[in-house]
Amino acid sequence: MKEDKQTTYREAVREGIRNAMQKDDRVFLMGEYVGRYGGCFAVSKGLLEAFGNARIIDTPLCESAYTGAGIGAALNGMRPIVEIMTVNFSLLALDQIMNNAATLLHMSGGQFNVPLVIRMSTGGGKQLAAQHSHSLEGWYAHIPGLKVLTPATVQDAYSMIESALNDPDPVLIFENSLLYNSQGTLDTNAKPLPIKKAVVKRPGNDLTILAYGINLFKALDAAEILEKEAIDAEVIDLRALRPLDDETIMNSVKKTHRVMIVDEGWRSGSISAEIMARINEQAFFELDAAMGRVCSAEVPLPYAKHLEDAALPQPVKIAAMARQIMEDA
Amino acid sequence: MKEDKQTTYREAVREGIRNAMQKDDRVFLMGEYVGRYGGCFAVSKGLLEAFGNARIIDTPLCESAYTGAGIGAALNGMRPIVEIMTVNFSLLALDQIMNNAATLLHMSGGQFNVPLVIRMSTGGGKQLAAQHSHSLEGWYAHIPGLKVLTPATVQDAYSMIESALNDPDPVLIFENSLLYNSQGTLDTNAKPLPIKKAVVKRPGNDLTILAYGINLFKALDAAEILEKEAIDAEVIDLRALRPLDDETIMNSVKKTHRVMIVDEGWRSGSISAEIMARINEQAFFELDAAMGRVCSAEVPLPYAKHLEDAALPQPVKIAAMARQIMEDA
Amino acid sequence: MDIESARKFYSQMLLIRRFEEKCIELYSSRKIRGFLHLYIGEEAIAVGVMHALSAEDAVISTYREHGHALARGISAKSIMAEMYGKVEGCAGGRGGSMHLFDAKRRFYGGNAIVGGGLPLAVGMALADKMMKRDRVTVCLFGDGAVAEGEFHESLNLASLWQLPVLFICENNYYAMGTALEFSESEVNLSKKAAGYRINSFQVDGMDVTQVAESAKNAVEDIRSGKGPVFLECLTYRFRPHSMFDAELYRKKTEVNAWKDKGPLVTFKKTLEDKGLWSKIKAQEIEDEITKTIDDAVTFAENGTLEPISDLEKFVYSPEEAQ
Amino acid sequence: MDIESARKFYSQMLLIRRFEEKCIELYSSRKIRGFLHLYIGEEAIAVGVMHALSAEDAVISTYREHGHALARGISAKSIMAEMYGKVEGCAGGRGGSMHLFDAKRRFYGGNAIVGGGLPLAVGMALADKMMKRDRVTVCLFGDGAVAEGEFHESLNLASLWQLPVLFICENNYYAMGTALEFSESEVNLSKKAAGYRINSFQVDGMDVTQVAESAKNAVEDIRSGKGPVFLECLTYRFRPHSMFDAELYRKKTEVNAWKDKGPLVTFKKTLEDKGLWSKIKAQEIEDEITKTIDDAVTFAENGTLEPISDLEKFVYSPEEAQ
Ligand SMILES: Cc1ncc(C[n+]2csc(CCOP(=O)(O)OP(=O)(O)O)c2C)c(N)n1
Ligand SMILES: Cc1ncc(C[n+]2csc(CCOP(=O)(O)OP(=O)(O)O)c2C)c(N)n1
Ligand SMILES: [Mg+2]
Ligand SMILES: [Mg+2]
Repeated sequence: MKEDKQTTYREAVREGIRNAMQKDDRVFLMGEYVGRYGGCFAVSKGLLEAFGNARIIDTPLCESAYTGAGIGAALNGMRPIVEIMTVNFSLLALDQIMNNAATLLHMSGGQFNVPLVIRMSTGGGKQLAAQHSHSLEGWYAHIPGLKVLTPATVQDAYSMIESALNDPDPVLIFENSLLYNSQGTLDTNAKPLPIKKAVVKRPGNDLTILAYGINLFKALDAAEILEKEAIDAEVIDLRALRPLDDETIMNSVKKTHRVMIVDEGWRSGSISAEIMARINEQAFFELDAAMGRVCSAEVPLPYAKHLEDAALPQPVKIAAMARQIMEDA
Repeated sequence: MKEDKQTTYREAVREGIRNAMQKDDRVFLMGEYVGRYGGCFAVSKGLLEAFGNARIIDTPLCESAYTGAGIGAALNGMRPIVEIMTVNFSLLALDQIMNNAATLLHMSGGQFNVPLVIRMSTGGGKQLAAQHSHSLEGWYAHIPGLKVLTPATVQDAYSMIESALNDPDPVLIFENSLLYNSQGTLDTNAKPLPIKKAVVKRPGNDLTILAYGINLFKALDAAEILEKEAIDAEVIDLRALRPLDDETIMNSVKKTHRVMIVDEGWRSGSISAEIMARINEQAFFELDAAMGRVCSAEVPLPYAKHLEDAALPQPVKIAAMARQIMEDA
Repeated sequence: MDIESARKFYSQMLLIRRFEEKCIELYSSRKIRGFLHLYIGEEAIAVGVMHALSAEDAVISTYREHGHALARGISAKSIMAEMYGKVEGCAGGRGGSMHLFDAKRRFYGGNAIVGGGLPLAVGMALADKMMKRDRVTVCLFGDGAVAEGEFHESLNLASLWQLPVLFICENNYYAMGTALEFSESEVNLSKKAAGYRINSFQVDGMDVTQVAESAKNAVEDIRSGKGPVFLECLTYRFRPHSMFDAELYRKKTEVNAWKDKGPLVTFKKTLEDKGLWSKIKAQEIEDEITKTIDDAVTFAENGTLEPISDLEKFVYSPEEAQ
Repeated sequence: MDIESARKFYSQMLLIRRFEEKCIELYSSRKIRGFLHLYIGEEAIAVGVMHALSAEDAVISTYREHGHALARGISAKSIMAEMYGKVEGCAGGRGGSMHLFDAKRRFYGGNAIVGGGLPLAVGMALADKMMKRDRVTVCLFGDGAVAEGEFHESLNLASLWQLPVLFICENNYYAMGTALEFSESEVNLSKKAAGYRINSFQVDGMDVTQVAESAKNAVEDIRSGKGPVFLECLTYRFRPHSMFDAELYRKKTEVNAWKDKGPLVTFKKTLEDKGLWSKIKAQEIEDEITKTIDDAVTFAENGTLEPISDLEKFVYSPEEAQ
């Protein structure tokens, strides 16, 4: 993979996996259709041919058992990457994820760590309706013992595979299925950023917009709208939802004194709420206005396009919330 | 059941179920050990003898299928009460709860409602360690389509069964296992309060403490400590985590201008965070100080008593947080 | 076989086939979106099974359910409108292709979680048994679902409690890109079901009369209190898994061999052999279906979009019901 | 049988028995808290199975695992300290009775989610197979676990991928208060396992020599690449499910009949018949065990409590490892 060429997010994930598998034979990929089918989003296309079916393992439909098997393999010296087609199906594996992967190290008094990576696609926008469209990454971030990564850029889609595999503990990577076709530059030689490092994507002085995953781009679009209205928004890519980079967040709040969060989870109990809680706790007297959030409507996502669009965060809604915060007080 | 006698929380739940089953033959109870064993917490003791094994159904160990069967029975005209021994095991049933119970009504365009009640025990404090002690009720409150009730008092333990069964949609009831032996007065003729109604348990002027379930009592204990220091805390029992009673919450904030939340969930992404977010959104300029929260430490609960105690909210920690908020600004 | 049944079977199967061929067209022209899983090749199962049911019985299906819905009597109009995302759709436009629902016809979806419908079927049947209602719940699912834990838990409950469920396993030999032999240590699925002490049968899912007859017998047994029945219907999907599938995992020759055994060609041959083919007036059927489908498309095109203000409607039941 | 094995079997079984009798005492005096699930009556299985393993093999167990842990060679001291919640415990006092762990002895817990250990065993074995290591993973679980979806999914994977797993089902006929016949439509559990094309056997779980021999054969088969094996060990727990159980669901006479067939009495009788009983010097064993247990209690009493400041340690691996 050459540097600076335009690469798709899909290719970046694939190359991230390929790179890791070439470097370390403890790494393998396991999930539904990762092999013969080429991956349900074509992410792993070609990997079966490159690595064989001992390392690119097609599983039957049994999310709980193969996720648990990933945990077991990690306990026994491997570095598995488990792919769950979408976060919606991961509910079937939640017992394994919470009661085993996230707890084993603590419960065993530090004896058994679980170096497992679980990748899942997430998010709406493809009219897949109520059982295929949810964004539960913020919800997963509630669970101690896990790390939750949300690569938005092509570079992160690649690099985070390495970061996650280097981590001795379970890491969940959420890939917005709508991002697979997005393009960007990829530097395969770049040293990965630390997992817990939010990045200022657009510096600004008037207001901070925190976002992650696909909503980062919606936030950047909103910032452009706002720029025309002389509102100078700072846009930050959170990159990880657990741990959150409190320092970068608070530094921005101290600069702009106004803040909003964009996130595709359902509003009540969203990761946005947690970020608000932390800003309240750590920087309350820096705030010049109530914080705002743009989340998904609290509905199982509907199929009809106009309803789905209405249920998801959109640049115009983000801009409107920003204006409201600028006018507050 | 006579009025005004001291009743245990356990008996109250049992009588709530008995009452509902007597009034309506569509109601039945289903779960692991609800019959022959008498209920894992002895809640349903005697009900098998009273109603027979067609209506008090012992299920095999298969949380997903019998919870799903509850949904199916509800779809088909019954009013099932499904008991899941503890919230920890409910993870095995999460797919059914989120992808079916919570979504069917919306997804079917309003055709199929699911009048299902799911009861689970929750919470720590019994040294049951990392796979039996968690408090996930706040986490469940993230899911649209569900209602989440957290009876703290003997009266609510009884009445909420009726409220939940009268609701046409899925309702989750979380019973703190440490409360089963607690006592209180029960009026079986009292009209149940609306589900979405928080209650001021101790009026006060200086600071609002929001709590639910067993932590209500810890908050009340803390209020007594604070009273001796001339801090007059208002303590509110949230009663339901979804929907939240924003009105009662905001009214209290407008009165005291200082607020904290106590909750046994893990801190990050807790229901406390959501409450903070809403207060920030709806009453930001009423606040005289940063809000505070006392949650569980972000660890899988350890077995050792001193560590478990340290991980959970306690009256002294609540009082300490209250003092800090009183001193702020 | 009488002419009436012959005509019914043929026209229902053809309706499903033509309806889905139209869907492909409409998907290409972006009128239909989301996932679209076609039933082409498997029509005999839906038609045979639904034939065995009464209006009181209930159906729980999958995301590959156009055929089940049509054979159950849900109108092509309301299904098409659903796929257009219109209020007139059988789920008000909220479900799309994977989530067809119809309370009047006791069609409980359209479940897009593989295996997710099985526990529901157990509960539906439990309710009927408790209330001593003379009803059967039919639960359809694919071979892929057999590997899921919910299959195991549900079959055990249905058998343990002797519930009136008819399990229909549509074994088309693939779950997306994974052939049965890579999914199951025991590839004989009816044998697997028999392990739960459930009466189980393997039937030729390409033969509508065999499916209809087996389903009829099963439903009779179930009604007479003999507990659940499991039918494994051997079939094949002629099309890719969904509209996003390069079919890297199977050979064209295999697909073509199955097409030769398809339900429509097979049934036509049977009717010819029995001298019934000319009597059912196939061209008339074809014409009727063309009109039905044209009407459905027009209906869907002219349908209305739900107002955005209703987005949050039906997350909970209307206040008055609460 | 040689004297050495006889002595080992007897003393291991007796150690487990006496250890747990002490636990009951300590629970009553509130030294041990949380849930306490006793293995009394089932000792032959732990001893027989662990005997068949090498140090390289791995064990995954349940919440009723004192016997498994002791037979695997984890010291009574560190298990007792664990139940006291002390740092010197085999899980540092964080796990308690249900969560014994020992990396050195490849004892992976102590899983208190019924069925939760089965997928882990599949993964452990998968890793060994991938790395071509000559190791077996033993997974123990109860009859109750068989109804869980994870049982089904895991047995299928183990068989499909021909993994080196030894499944040990401890069938004590009850899952808490539910008798097997109310849990399973097919009560012959080894037959159930055979349905996944796994080599399955039913053995008398009260007979330590039979368990040991069957386990040995199974482990040999597994090592020679013949895939997983399933042993159903028929047994009975003499005590209530846990310390909170009124045992409403079974009769005293049933319990007593099983006690007569208990592993210790049976084995004693066998040894007597073979003229080995006097040779193993039972009183010496008894005395050694008394001392072992006294020492364990003293060790636990004198153990240290983890500082509260370490509460959040090991939620994640230490920074330097990250
Ligand atoms: C729990 C779950 N896992 C994965 C998927 C994705 N998925 C949709 S259809 C399908 C294949 C199912 O195969 P099968 O049951 O044989 O039915 P078929 O599509 O062949 O009709 C998969 C894996 C899903 N919808 N639900
Ligand atoms: C998933 C899950 N559901 C319920 C429980 C509660 N529980 C603990 S032990 C037990 C009985 C298990 O019976 P069995 O598998 O036969 O093992 P035994 O206790 O007889 O050794 C149950 C239901 C649990 N721990 N995990
Ligand atoms: Mg299939
Ligand atoms: Mg048992």
